Amino acid sequence: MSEKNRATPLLDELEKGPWPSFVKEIKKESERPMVRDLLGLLERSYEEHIGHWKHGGLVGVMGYGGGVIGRYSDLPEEFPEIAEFHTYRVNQPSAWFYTSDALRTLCDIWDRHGSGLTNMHGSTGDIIFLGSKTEALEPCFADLTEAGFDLGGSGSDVRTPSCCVGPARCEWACYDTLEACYDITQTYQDELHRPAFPYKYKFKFAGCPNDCVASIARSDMSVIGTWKDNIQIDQEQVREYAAGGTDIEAEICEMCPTGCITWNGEQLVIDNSECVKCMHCINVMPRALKPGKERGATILIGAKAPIIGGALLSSVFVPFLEMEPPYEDLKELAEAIWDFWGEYGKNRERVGEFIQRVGLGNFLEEIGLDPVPEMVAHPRTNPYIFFDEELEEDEDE
Amino acid sequence: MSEKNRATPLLDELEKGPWPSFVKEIKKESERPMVRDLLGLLERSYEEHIGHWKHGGLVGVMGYGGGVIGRYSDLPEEFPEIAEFHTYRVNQPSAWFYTSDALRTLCDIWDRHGSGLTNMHGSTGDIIFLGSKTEALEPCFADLTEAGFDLGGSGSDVRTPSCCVGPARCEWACYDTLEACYDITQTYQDELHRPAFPYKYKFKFAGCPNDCVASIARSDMSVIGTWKDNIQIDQEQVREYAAGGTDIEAEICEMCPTGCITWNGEQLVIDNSECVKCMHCINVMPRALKPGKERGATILIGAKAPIIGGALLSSVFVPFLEMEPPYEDLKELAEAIWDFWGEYGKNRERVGEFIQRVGLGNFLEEIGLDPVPEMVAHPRTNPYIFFDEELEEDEDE
Amino acid sequence: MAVATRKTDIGPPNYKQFLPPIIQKNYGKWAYHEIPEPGVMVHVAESGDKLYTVRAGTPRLLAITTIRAFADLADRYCDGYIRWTSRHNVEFLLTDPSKIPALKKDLEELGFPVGGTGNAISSIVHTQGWVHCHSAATDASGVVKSLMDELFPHFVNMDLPAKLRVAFACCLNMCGAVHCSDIAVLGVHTRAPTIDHDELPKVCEVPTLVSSCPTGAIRPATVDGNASVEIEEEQCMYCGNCYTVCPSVKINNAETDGISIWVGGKVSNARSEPKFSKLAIPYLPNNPPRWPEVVEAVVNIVNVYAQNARKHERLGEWIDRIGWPRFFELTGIPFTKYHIDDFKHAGETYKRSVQLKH
Amino acid sequence: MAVATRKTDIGPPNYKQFLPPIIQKNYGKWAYHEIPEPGVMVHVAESGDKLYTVRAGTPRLLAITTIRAFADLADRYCDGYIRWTSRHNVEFLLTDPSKIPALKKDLEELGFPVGGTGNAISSIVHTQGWVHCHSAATDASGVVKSLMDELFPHFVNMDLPAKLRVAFACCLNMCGAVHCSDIAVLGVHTRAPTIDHDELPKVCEVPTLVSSCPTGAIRPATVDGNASVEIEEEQCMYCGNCYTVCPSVKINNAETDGISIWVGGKVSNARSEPKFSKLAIPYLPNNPPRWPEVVEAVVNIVNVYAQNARKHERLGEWIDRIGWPRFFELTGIPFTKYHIDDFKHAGETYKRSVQLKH
Ligand code: SRM
Ligand code: SRM
Ligand code: SRM
Ligand code: SRM
Ligand code: SF4
Ligand code: SF4
Ligand code: SF4
Ligand code: SF4
Ligand code: SF4
Ligand code: SF4
Ligand code: SF4
Ligand code: SF4
Repeated sequence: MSEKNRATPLLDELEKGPWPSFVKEIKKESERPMVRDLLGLLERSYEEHIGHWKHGGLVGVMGYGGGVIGRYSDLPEEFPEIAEFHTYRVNQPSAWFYTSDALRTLCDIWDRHGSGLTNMHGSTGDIIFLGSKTEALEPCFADLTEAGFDLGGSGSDVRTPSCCVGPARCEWACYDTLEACYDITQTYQDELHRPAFPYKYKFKFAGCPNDCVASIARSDMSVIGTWKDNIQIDQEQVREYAAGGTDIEAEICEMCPTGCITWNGEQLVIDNSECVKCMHCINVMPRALKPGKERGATILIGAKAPIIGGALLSSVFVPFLEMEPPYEDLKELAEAIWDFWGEYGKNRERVGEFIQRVGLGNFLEEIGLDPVPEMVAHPRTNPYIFFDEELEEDEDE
Repeated sequence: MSEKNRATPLLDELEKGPWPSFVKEIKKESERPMVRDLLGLLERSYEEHIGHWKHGGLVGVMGYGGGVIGRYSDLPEEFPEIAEFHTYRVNQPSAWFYTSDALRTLCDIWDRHGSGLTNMHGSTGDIIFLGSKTEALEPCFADLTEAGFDLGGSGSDVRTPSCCVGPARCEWACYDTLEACYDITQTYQDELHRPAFPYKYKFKFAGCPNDCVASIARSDMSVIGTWKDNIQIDQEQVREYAAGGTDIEAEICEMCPTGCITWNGEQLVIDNSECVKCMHCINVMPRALKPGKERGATILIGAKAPIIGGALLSSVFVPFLEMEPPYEDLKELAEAIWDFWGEYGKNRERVGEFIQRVGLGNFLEEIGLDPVPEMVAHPRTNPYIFFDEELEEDEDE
Repeated sequence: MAVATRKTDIGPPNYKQFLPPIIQKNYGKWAYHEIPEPGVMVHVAESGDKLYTVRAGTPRLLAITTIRAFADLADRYCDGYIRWTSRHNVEFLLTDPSKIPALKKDLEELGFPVGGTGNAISSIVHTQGWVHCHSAATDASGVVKSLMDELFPHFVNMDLPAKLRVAFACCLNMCGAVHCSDIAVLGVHTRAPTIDHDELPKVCEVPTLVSSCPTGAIRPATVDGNASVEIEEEQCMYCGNCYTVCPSVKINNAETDGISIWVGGKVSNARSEPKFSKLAIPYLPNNPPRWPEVVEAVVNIVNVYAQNARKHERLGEWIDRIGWPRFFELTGIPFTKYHIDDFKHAGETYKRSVQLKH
Repeated sequence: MAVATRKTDIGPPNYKQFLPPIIQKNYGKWAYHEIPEPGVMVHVAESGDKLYTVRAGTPRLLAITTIRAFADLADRYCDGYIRWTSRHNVEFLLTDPSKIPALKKDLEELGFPVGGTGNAISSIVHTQGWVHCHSAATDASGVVKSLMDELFPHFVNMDLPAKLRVAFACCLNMCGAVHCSDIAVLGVHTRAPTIDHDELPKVCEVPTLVSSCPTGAIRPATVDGNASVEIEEEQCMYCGNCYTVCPSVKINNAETDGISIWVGGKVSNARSEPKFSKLAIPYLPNNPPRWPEVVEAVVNIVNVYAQNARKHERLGEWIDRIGWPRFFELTGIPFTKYHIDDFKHAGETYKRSVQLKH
């Protein structure tokens, strides 16, 4: 194979239509034999309705356990240029900000060493360099690090943390997501590059409860901004929204989950003691409302995809934490969790599953966190309480 | 023991206070040696903070497997009169209606054969005759049946069905709970008296969604009245409630779970297509509102107490069933369930647990009921679908 | 006395013979009802007929002496027609409202209070306790009596935001609807059973015993040369199933048995869907004859509810609105690790959102 | 070319060097934002400074040729400052609004549509598919392209009741947030893997393979004299873990692999708590290059939602309000036994109340 122009009639169909075409993208790099083989293999999958990849053995760069995903074609004779077709996970800058120079540097490196194809970005957040031969891994890594970039996580390690755009452009950020993400990434370089956990551990930082990085669904440690005090209201602006056509009663008051907002046509009154910081009213009237001033984050633990026990959303661990550098409380919590999970977690058991296995109550006791009712949607309904020996004393205090 | 007046200083404390006293009740029958021993044993429990009963072996009446609970004291030497102290479960009439004559008949029988103590009624609904020696069981049974009473269930059988007062006194009954309860009890006399199931099977009949017999919490087959058409409104009466001080907006409109009621001070408008038949608005204004005219019941399956897998509420099987004698559809459903559960249920596995073990989808297929979305709070969230071989064909229809 | 003719499978008497004529006439044709005063209801038929019901509380455990007295009252006031409710109150069914005061007086003289209707605390559904059951971790009737003596004003008045259903069960079998009550009082064993190794081989079958344990905590073992069993204490959750099949495995424990309190359950479909009760207090000591700690705890919860809930709001609906953190704050009940579920579906009870009040 | 100096554990470059001056100045001091037209946002700082963002859709799989072109545009319009979003749209950060039309024109000429803001369908978060992953039950990029070609009007307009997040994953590993999306398109294997018994002994370790199966469906077996394995088909739920550790156990199946559709999930805490997506359609065939059945199904759900939901109501919130029976009725999707959960917490999904619309 690898001839210049293998026909790809099925893929060509996907060059049509208004949405930008990944086929066009692949073809843009098709002067490379590797990419021509990729097109061939992919056309084959389209014909046969089946993929042609095999999971990789251990490939990577010296001294690191993660950052490269090994991949092999199951048709190496036909498509020799992509018999090996690994991906690099390059750790993105916080909130995916770049300069054109930085982008060009990355492109140049990938031009030299790989397929010229990328994902901007992978679902975890990395810059994905898509398709590298084994021999190219080390030189590419040297070039990357010299240019100031490093690899992200893969395998049973800290995965590449990511964060929302936060204070860089968003008026609702309740803490500095970019700095927290950067600081945590730097602090845990060793944990990120050298898998030593029972399974992966993901951090995601969202500046407010809108959670624009889906942290509650996709991270073992979800740090979601929130506030304690009153929503800031500019009544003048509220009236302008009303004048401008916003139906405040229907769109705001009736949609507030706790029904704690009233509007008399002149004044918007929020019973902040009942507000659950859901963001809805603020989202609808950004010029009029703002989160309070006493800001921090809720720390939640344990989200994951369904394999194997079913998907989990993260659950509340610390209802409210101030988020100031150097983020000592957050790091202490993470490390306490790693110690206990690291010792007792089973192979490939995410921390969310581990907590369910050992019981949240026991888990808290082990990591030294006091139980608070904010951690549960409701207390237990079943009577299967395992009482400690010292129960009576406990109750007496 | 059994001396006339063993001192019961602790129990005597419970003769004080405004609420009727069970100690006084026990003492009312204390001319019986049996009851004096009961007082003695109970005082002992109060002193020692511990019960003094043991579970019974098999005791009962000839030809029946259920209806009697065997009970033995663990202090037979000290309290010989209650060394045996079994209970009879006498099947109550529908909705616990009696005449004074019927009550006196029951009292006379129990006067002759037992302790003279009863529970009116047991939690399942039976008349409980509390405390009988083994030798008295048969003669008491003969007297009872001659007087037109029979035993209820115990063990792995149909348990004594019960029902709310329904059409006998309640304006909201959507079907005849008393007749349904009576008919089912009579139809399944064999299943009630001769345990042949994996475990107990309870029926409870409630005339409307208020569920005044707690059927959704306590019965394997819960039959709860409901309606299909529009709530009947008497606008004149609505206005009278409003005039009389009912805050229709706050107490009715805002508390309707689907928010489908509006009130303009003159007319109450219900969007019946959104109404979930919760009863709230009707409960608050009984003179103004009534369930619709097209009435029947929702059939739910599987409630139980927590032992062993955790408590269950019943879940919807038939969203709407007409409830006319001879209740053939209901009986067909019950029998189809018994066939499948009877064959594959484990010993002491309630039908609600069995359904969870085999999967509701499979269960429905086996008993020949089509799946409908009313059966679930929501469709599955996990991707672990076991596809049948003939999947594609299914989808093609 | 003639020997009775023994019959079988006749079932209960047909209810129709027990219905008063006014009910027979208006069966299924009631128009509406009112509650003119606590414990008294009037049901008005489409025909215009009016049926008056007078409801009285009972301890459920009734002497035949009392039942005969009720029969006499029924004869005197209601042509002999009487019924019991699903919460073991007794109801007298009258057609002549002028008789109500006299009936009430007679009932109260007999010691049975009239009440339990509307937004009240009705009788406590309960179980056997030390009076009759082998697995009871506490007494039933005594706790109920102690509670109702204090809750009494809520039985004879209708001054709560909504109905408040209290239930009691003496062990985890939860005979009744404890698992779905506004307030549930539940006897709990808190330690693994102790074994009488001398007696066991004589009275129990080891295989049956081993298989009775739902958690597999019981294993055959030879003790002092006898075939007995041992219990893995870490696996035991004190259900008492083993004691049911073998009296030598003793679950009852005078020192450590006690009472737990659960809140916020309901059965009706009114407004919100039926709900399970949730743990409020994991353990209070067994303190007969008056269980002061339990009574105080329940009264406190009732009071906080009564002061804070909105009209028509059941206890569980109120908590759902204010949130569990505030429930614990308002009642002053400490939140402990025992409150956090660790059973099968535990993960489903964790708070998986940041919708919190700070 | 000089040999590069290899470093380790340096981490990503510090983001600060990539922030445009207007952001550095107003960092954390933004006052509010507006969306003057689809794909264009203006963020106004407390200082009065205004930052304009132009957002364009991409296929995520980008050639370096394209990235260089973006870099050129960034230089031309925004002093070189550019970012990507969490849904792999690219954003150009301008200070001069007069340049927006030209930038939009350049982007559209390059083939990248401006949009994805506000109540729109933004880019579909997706995964590798046949382009790179071994467990893919379908292609990712092709399905996404086919869908977005049809959903295009909802990307370049803001005409939906609320944001509508579509996600795609090619296997049950669900890389991404498929499990919490308004509409999730998920590749599914529907049959147990087949085994190449000749190859297996040569390339795989039997114990590792056996222990890879989460349901214990794989057992060691001797086949034609070789040490191989067998799979208990009744226990297999097609997760493909075995294929990950052993290429001779083939999960991919050209005939029976396909696509399922899930609806009603969300991530934000706005109004309602985050929710999982629920099964809408268990199986649609794999039909490249355009997957017409999948496209039709998704477009239908979007249309029914768009016509029926209230303003600000996410798809899952709309369904919660109208109820699942009505969702199936309005979309015409058949309800089957596959929709009924039969996994671990299945019982928690049964309808345990009579609150029904009849
Ligand atoms: C590249 C990426 C998908 C993409 O196209 O963007 C990806 C690709 C793979 N994921 Fe993933 N996952 C990727 C983000 C995710 C996410 C999303 C996230 O991180 O926010 C999830 C869901 C969240 C979570 O962690 O649960 C995710 C959940 C999984 C799982 C299931 C884990 C679980 O506990 O349920 C697996 C299975 C496994 O770990 O063996 C998995 C496994 C894999 C493997 C390594 C398959 C395998 O078993 O070898 C895939 C390699 C594909 C390839 O050919 O390169 N991937 N994976 C994403 C990483 C790019 C990046 O670094 O930026
Ligand atoms: C008498 C009664 C309590 C009462 O004081 O009212 C009662 C008493 C017993 N129940 Fe019950 N149950 C009684 C209604 C209930 C109810 C309520 C109901 O039927 O509406 C329940 C909850 C609903 C349910 O069925 O789940 C109930 C759930 C249990 C259970 C747990 C069953 C489960 O599946 O979780 C057991 C344990 C068992 O079956 O071994 C049980 C077992 C028992 C035993 C037989 C104890 C045993 O293991 O031997 C008790 C005999 C006590 C005695 O000394 O007589 N009892 N039991 C009730 C029956 C009276 C009657 O016939 O009217
Ligand atoms: C007599 C009785 C039925 C029977 O066949 O015995 C009955 C009778 C009535 N119930 Fe009930 N309910 C009876 C037990 C129940 C139960 C079961 C229980 O408590 O174990 C429930 C479910 C409780 C729960 O949800 O936990 C029950 C939930 C209701 C409701 C719904 C209350 C709510 O808002 O959740 C109503 C409606 C109302 O009162 O507004 C209701 C309404 C009524 C009405 C007004 C119906 C009518 O129009 O006649 C009756 C008088 C109510 C009253 O006492 O104020 N009845 N009612 C039961 C009396 C028990 C007692 O002695 O106190
Ligand atoms: C740029 C980005 C963050 C980033 O660091 O990259 C972002 C930026 C903004 N989000 Fe977001 N969100 C971004 C992903 C998300 C996600 C994550 C996702 O989609 O995977 C979510 C959670 C989605 C979910 O719930 O499933 C998300 C849920 C929201 C919400 C809540 C919407 C709701 O009602 O549920 C708002 C508020 C609103 O729009 O009213 C919001 C609002 C905003 C605002 C208005 C914040 C602001 O004041 O600047 C930003 C522009 C929104 C817009 O596009 O209309 N953002 N936003 C992400 C753009 C993705 C894209 O290219 O389309
Ligand atoms: S999560 Fe909140 S702070 Fe972060 S970008 Fe979204 S809306 Fe802004
Ligand atoms: S943030 Fe949410 S809960 Fe708080 S007032 Fe606004 S809409 Fe209500
Ligand atoms: S369940 Fe309904 S019909 Fe039966 S008594 Fe209660 S309110 Fe009346
Ligand atoms: S019965 Fe319930 S759902 Fe129906 S209108 Fe009345 S309050 Fe609303
Ligand atoms: S709750 Fe337990 S102790 Fe009480 S009667 Fe029922 S089985 Fe016996
Ligand atoms: S009390 Fe229950 S869990 Fe404990 S050993 Fe006995 S049967 Fe097993
Ligand atoms: S979803 Fe599955 S097939 Fe797709 S990239 Fe992730 S692991 Fe691979
Ligand atoms: S596909 Fe998954 S469940 Fe099936 S055999 Fe392989 S590992 Fe086991």
